[in-house]
Amino acid sequence: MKVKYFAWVRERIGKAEETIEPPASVRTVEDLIGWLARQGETYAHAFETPRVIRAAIDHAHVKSDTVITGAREIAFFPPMTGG
Amino acid sequence: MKVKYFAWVRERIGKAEETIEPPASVRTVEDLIGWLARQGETYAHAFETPRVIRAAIDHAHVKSDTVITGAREIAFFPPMTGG
Amino acid sequence: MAIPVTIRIQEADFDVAREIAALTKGRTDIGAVVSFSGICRGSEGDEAIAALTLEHYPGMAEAEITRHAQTALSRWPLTGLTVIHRVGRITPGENIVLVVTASAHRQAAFEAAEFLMDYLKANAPFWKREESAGGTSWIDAREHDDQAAARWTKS
Amino acid sequence: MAIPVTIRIQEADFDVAREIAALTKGRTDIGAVVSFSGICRGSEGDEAIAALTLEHYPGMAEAEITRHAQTALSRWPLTGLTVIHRVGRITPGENIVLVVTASAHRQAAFEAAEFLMDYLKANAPFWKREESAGGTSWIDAREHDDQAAARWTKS
Repeated sequence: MKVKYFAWVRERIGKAEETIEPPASVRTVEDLIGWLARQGETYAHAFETPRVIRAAIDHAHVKSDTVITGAREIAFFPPMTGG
Repeated sequence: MKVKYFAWVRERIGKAEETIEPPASVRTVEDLIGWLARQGETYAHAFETPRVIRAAIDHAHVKSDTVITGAREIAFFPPMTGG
Repeated sequence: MAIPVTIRIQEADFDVAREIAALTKGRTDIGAVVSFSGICRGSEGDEAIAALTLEHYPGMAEAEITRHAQTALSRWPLTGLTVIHRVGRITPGENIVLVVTASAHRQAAFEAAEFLMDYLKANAPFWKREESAGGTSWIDAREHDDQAAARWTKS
Repeated sequence: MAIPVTIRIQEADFDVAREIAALTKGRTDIGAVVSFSGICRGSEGDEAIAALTLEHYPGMAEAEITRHAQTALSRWPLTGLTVIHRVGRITPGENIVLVVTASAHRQAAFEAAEFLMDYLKANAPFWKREESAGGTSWIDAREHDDQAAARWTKS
């Protein structure tokens, strides 16, 4: 599964994207955030306040309880500030 | 007192402006419309439906019960259709 | 600093880009610019229109627009506004009216532009006569425009 | 006839007049065109800003804007719309975003433009980083923008 990071999430982790293989116990977006937060200091810093992290699966916004099964690309980013 | 006419009020009366001297009994805008309507056929036609006629005194919209004393210029016209 | 207000009634066409640039050039305090262009349509309902002729009340038209511009400035934190209303004969596809509002914030710019257009439609002394196959006739005022203007009245 | 929808994400600046002309040229069914230009301000609160850098999520940004454009087309009788969002480094006074809406009627053009801007602010995956004397920092999302977007949700 491909994961992408944007804005300060990207900066804190130090990479824009990577391919991950989380264990089967990671079912939802929330589970994945928890699992990523345990992958090292930079990840812990990026995901230290999970409630401000937004997620998208295959280019569509999703909620934290969305099941990630079948996702090709998951993205994590802070609240958007475009426009 | 100078009177100006616009749009179909002007067309029906056949002139854009004129100077009038209504009698002292003509106190309000409504009175003046009634008096003008009696000044001939073209005026009667222009003012045949007084409730659709709008008026302005010295470049400001006024209601039909406004007293005309002291007015330098009174204008009569249909509802506006600008913009 | 005085807030730039431009009000023009003219036969000539206007250039939206030039008017936006006039409000924004050299400034870094503007975050939002809204422009509204009103354009002559080629039909009204089922009837084809060959042209419109716009008549206005010189003096009062400028006074009314200025008064509403001042109301807009007092109600929204604008950094500038422009209103241009054309008069004379205008054919389908041509511009009729332009409102441009500038502000630090987008909501102020949007609301002020809508307010100015609603008031222009309902209160500014302009009248449209249309030319069609059936001859020429004065366009009737729409009840809807009075309602649109009334929504800005503070209750 | 398909309604023209133009969506572009680009580093280059845009030309408001050209985009308005692209929606209106040769047509006589358009009565109202609204443009909104979002511009980089030179300060945020008390702090001077040297520049913004805009990052976006390629692919998703286009998809989100397209989705909201389709919603706007289904909700208002538009004759065309254009959304252009710049990315990269932008200095104060420069354009950031453009929305242009065209319709037979002014209210549809105004409402659709506001709707699109509110949704872009709250939902389109763009992020602004600001450069100031104190270094660079990501701009925080404003609660206000979520509320502005929420007002368009049908209850």
